[in-house]
Amino acid sequence: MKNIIEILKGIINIIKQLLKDPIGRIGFIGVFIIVLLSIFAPKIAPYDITEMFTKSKLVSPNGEFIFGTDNFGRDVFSRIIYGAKVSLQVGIISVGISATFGYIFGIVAGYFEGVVDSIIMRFMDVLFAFPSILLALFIVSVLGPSLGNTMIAIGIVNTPVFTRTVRASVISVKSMEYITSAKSIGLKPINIILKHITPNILAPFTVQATLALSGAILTEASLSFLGLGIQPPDPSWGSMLSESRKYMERAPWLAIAPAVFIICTILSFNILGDSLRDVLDPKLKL
Amino acid sequence: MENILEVKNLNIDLITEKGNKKLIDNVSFNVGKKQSYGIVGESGCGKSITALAVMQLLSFPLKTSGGEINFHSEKESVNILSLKKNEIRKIRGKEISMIFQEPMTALDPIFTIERQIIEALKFHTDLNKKDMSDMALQMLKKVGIPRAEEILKEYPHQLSGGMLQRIMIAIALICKPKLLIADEPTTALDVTIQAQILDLMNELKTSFDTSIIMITHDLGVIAETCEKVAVFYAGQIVEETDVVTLFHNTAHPYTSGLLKAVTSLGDKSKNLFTIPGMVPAGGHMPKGCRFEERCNKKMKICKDKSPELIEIADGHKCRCWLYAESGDN
Amino acid sequence: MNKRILSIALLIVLVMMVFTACGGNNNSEQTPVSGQEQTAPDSQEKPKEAPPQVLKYGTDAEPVGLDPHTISAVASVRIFRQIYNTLIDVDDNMNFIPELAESWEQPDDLTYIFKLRQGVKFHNGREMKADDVKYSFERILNPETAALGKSYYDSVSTIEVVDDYTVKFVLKEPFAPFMTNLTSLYGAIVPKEVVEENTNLMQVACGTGPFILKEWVPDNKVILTKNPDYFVETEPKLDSIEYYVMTDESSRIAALRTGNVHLIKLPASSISLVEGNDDITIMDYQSNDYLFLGFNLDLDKFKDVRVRQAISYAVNRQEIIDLVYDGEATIAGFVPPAMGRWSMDFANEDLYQQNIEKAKQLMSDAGYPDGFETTIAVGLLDDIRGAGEILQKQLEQIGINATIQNLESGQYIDAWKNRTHEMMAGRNGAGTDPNRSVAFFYSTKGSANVWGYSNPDVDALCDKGKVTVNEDEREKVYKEAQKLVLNDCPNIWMASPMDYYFVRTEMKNYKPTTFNIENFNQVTIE
Amino acid sequence: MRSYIIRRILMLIPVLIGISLCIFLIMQLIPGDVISGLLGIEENPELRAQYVIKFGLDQPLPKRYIDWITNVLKGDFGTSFRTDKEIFPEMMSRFKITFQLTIMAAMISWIIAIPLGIISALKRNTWVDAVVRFIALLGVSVPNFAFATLLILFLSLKFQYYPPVGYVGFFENAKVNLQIMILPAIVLGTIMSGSVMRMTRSSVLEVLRQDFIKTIRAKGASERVVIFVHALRNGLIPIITLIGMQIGGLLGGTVITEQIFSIPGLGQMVLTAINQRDYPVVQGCILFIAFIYVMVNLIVDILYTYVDPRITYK
Repeated sequence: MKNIIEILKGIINIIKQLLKDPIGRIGFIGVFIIVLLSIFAPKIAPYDITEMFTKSKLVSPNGEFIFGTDNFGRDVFSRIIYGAKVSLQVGIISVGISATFGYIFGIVAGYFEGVVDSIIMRFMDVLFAFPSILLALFIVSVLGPSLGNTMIAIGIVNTPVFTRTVRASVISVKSMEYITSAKSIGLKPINIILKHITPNILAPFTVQATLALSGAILTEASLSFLGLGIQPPDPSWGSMLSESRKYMERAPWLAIAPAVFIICTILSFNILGDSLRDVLDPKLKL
Repeated sequence: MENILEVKNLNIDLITEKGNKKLIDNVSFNVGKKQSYGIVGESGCGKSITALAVMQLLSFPLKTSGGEINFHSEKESVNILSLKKNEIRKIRGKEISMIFQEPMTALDPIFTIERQIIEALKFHTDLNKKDMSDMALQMLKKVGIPRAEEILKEYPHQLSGGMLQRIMIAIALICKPKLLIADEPTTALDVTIQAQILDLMNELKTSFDTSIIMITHDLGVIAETCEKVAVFYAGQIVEETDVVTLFHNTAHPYTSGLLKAVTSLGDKSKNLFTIPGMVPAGGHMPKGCRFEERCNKKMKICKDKSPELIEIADGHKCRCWLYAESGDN
Repeated sequence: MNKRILSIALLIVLVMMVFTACGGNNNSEQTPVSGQEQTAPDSQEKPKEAPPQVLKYGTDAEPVGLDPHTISAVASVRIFRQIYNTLIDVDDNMNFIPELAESWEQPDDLTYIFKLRQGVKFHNGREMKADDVKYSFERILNPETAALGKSYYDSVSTIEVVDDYTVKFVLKEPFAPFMTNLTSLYGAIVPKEVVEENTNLMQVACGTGPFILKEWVPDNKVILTKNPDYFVETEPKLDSIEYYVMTDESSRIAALRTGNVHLIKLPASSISLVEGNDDITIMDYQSNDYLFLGFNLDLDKFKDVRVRQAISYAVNRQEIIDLVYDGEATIAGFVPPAMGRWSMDFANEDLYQQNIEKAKQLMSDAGYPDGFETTIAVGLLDDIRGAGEILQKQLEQIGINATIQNLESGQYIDAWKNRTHEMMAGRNGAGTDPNRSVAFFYSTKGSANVWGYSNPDVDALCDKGKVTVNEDEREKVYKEAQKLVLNDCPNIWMASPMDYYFVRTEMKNYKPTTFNIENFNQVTIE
Repeated sequence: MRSYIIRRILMLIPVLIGISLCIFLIMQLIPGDVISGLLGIEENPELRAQYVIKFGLDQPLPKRYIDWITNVLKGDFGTSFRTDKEIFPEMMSRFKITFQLTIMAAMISWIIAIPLGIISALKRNTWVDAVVRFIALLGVSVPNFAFATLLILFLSLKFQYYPPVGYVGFFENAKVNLQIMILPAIVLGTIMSGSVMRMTRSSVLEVLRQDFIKTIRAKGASERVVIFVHALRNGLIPIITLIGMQIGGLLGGTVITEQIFSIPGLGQMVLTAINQRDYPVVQGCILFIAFIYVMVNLIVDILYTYVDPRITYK
């Protein structure tokens, strides 16, 4: 309980520091808005996302349809709002997958080194050597395209990056004196890892996570372009953008809305990542 | 004695979002020709940034906010602070050189020693490559580097700290500057190496006819190398005098404290002497004496009013109410 | 020092390895396919008079191979249909017209005798004779060839070379679609020696057609040049046809707009993009494809005909046409209107009228008053994906919650074959003969009956249609079969779309029709 | 040094084996086989059986893997299921195209990113810096297919321009080749420049904070020397890693751009092969791309020893 309060305090403190920096503020607010959008999507969206207004197909933005309608007469604004949810879900879950595996592999490799390290890292080299979009394409072709499988694919693709980040931090933290002393008083590895090493690698880990999140949203867009992203009728920004390409001249708003939202989201996450790095790891502040 | 450098009322500010903080407050001192001038003080007292100001090497968020630094070379006298960028460049390395505390990081890791020595010559002379190489070799020999020919082709990471500091000295002296600023040149080195480096500097000072500003926190270094000394505390000079007076006729309670801390080191019977408390942080200066809180001789006035740096004997200046005529005993 | 030199040398070797690995091989591999004299396409340097008679066609996919007997991919057929000929062809009214065969007679139900055109030459210069016809069909019928059209000609018992220009086919049993099947490129006439030299015709092409394969650079272009010895003396007018693979739709449009290509094929949704552009005309024709929603009849929920009928009632076909095809499609069954006399009018059938009430009633009669969960597998084409989304929405009205699974082509075919789908939306071609349209997909043993549909009455009608040579009687048979199949709803059929060619105005005398879509023999470039 | 390289190459062996195994196994898992594709919508068990024998699919998995890998080691990647063509020469001619595109894209990204990154570092915390950082972020947040489509549309509608159709090799006709390659290179390069810019900025800033910069200034160096001789050369070291990774990544990451601009590169070849379930082609190409990636990284590591003398390998 106490720990949780501590952690919460820490988070609040970080947020406070973030908000001090004007750029960090933009990133934080941007991410915050997107999170709000995705949570309250059903409340904000004026129409059902699958509702087809057959009489008003490809209508340009107006009072009734703020962002216009698509080729099936569906309200673009509502789909964008829901898209926030889908895109964020893809980002968070896929990063969650790669972060979890990356953490476990990275800790084990970095802490125990030796043979285990070699095996894990060689395996990561193997994964890393695959061109990421092709690997994702592969995985999706094997598992079949769906929201879940897309997230798994992106998650697997990103795992090596996390593993490397975590491993590098573990190795540098491990050589620090307080870890040596913790070892010398006979603490178990698991305790050392959880209590001493983990808090110290949180900074690079968090930064990596925010950056990977934006990468995941982009990868999903690319998969959608190749027809293997999120499946309809779930609107993801990536799939909306890639479907809109055919209507770019006829109905540019179809492309503009998702493009602007993708760019803003990724910008926000990147800015947040940069600022988080400054806050969490003042050494790197330039 | 003629002065080579006259620092007058130097002020240095730290620029922050909440306004500027004064780090160096009206510092004035003179360095004579061929003199070794020591600046001593705890870390953070402003001695290094004073040295950087002399080279106009302060960079954001530090900046000089007043005063003059007059440099008298053979040809002309200039106020360094009023020089343009390209003018100061002609002085840096040529007239005034500097060596730094951390020899391991003070050299560019990706160039050979030779190239880094020659670089200084390139900026200030028109010699051809061969002559420059020869000079670099000679210089390395002068600073006592064995296997100088081989070392020239090596990279900084291949050499020890002592060697690198010698090389730094070689780089600093290769253009035969009039003034050498040594910013804690021995702090990062082993004790035995320290002595070697100091001896080397003493030796070269004579052979190159160079003035030296020796910045250190170590009174031992001062004793070994300097003729005149300024003691810095919290951005001010608190005492300035020749080295003999400083050790035998110490005036300022802070200097006494420093001395006691050193002398108690060798004596196992006493506890280690320390000056209690901390240096006040820049920007939060008390309105009275800056040393008041830690002083063992403090008086009432010390808290309310800041003492001036006054001459208490010939060539001996001190900033303390103990010696002020208006002082209220 | 040594270490440095050594490592520099190693590095150089490594870099060289990488460069030469590609460079070295290129020289030997790239050149054989690429002709030196081929002028670089350059839009800026259009000669003022007499433009080169080169048709540039921006295509959407890479040909898979060029063997007319084993390949059915559109991207391949498009190319080898210019290279090969068949014995006979069919005109827009589905009448047979001569091609390599000058004339034919049918002394009885089992015997067909073809008189070949004389002086027709293969692209290697040898004259095409009756032996070649015999060889070609024997190749198709040989199981080792793995010819796609084997089932088209399985009824052939013997092929007899009467003389150099006469060939006689004897069938095992009467087979009504025989003549129609001869018009298919599955029955292209190929020269024996070329096949034997190359073991197959995947990478080489040598036919009797108006154009000769000159160069095929994978994922890039295919170049055909005029056959100067083509048997129609005045044809072709073009000097060459260049096919450029441009997978991306917007790239194709951009290239057409700027005149870098003359011809592209696009869906209806793109029409508005070139409206008002005087340089581009749109040529449409009724395709003989139809959009369908198929069921897996192994599944309990779809075994019940009432469920399938309910779905037919739930679907609003016009809405699909409006949204997916911009209105440019005809409501159709599985023998679409382009099939002429064989086609039954589905649009006015009761099962084609949206009736949610009736649909709901049927659903609850079948025991699904609240509907059920299912999936719709859809293929890679845009119109199919669009239709899938609309169907999903329309079926919600009767409580069917369908999840869409977009399948890329390999997965689609897999699902198709292994019946792993629940529902499946796609586009099927009806072929040129009703036998294919009906028996192929809906007779119990039909090789494309992937639904698990079986109705003995339909089977009987199919068997009858196959051997009924009298066209009027045959029409009756197939119309009855259509009625039966419609009532069983093994699929829901929706629409037969128009297909479009977007053509630069420089390209003259081109008119695509359902059964003759890419005849460039009269085409000129101005 | 020699032993370092040998050791690095030895280390590659398990990685390459791992890669080949992974590819092989993934290919076995992919649903929908090439035979179904070849047969089209008709089912024909006899034909299927024939194909199975022809492609050796009746052999047990381990044997197929070993056969494949031993042939690959001999430089024989087998023949395509689809076209019966030998894979290796085709792959090489495709690789040349993708390689050219990659190098052009990389160069464009350096031309854009490195100067901007330096300017941004030197003018840090000014509006110039803010603008450059914003552009860099934009670069990493725009999906390249969106950028490519916009570029094509813009050029064709505003300037009536579309690059010549039909890829032509550089040595056949350099002018046409460059016209064809420049747009995709711009798309890839611009997108890539974002991360290079960020990296350059932080790396140069990092160097400028180092002690030795003061030494150099104290020697009387001009800002030009400080930045271009010292800061940049030191700052480039981490950028080299990034560039190495990017070139490696681009070789497989050009798929989408190649598709949009109809460039017959390696990416297109893989994509077509994936769609056609052409196992040997997919296997071969991916293995090859992974191999190149690994080699590029090896070269980068070796390059390091030249740029950064601190790195010594035992």
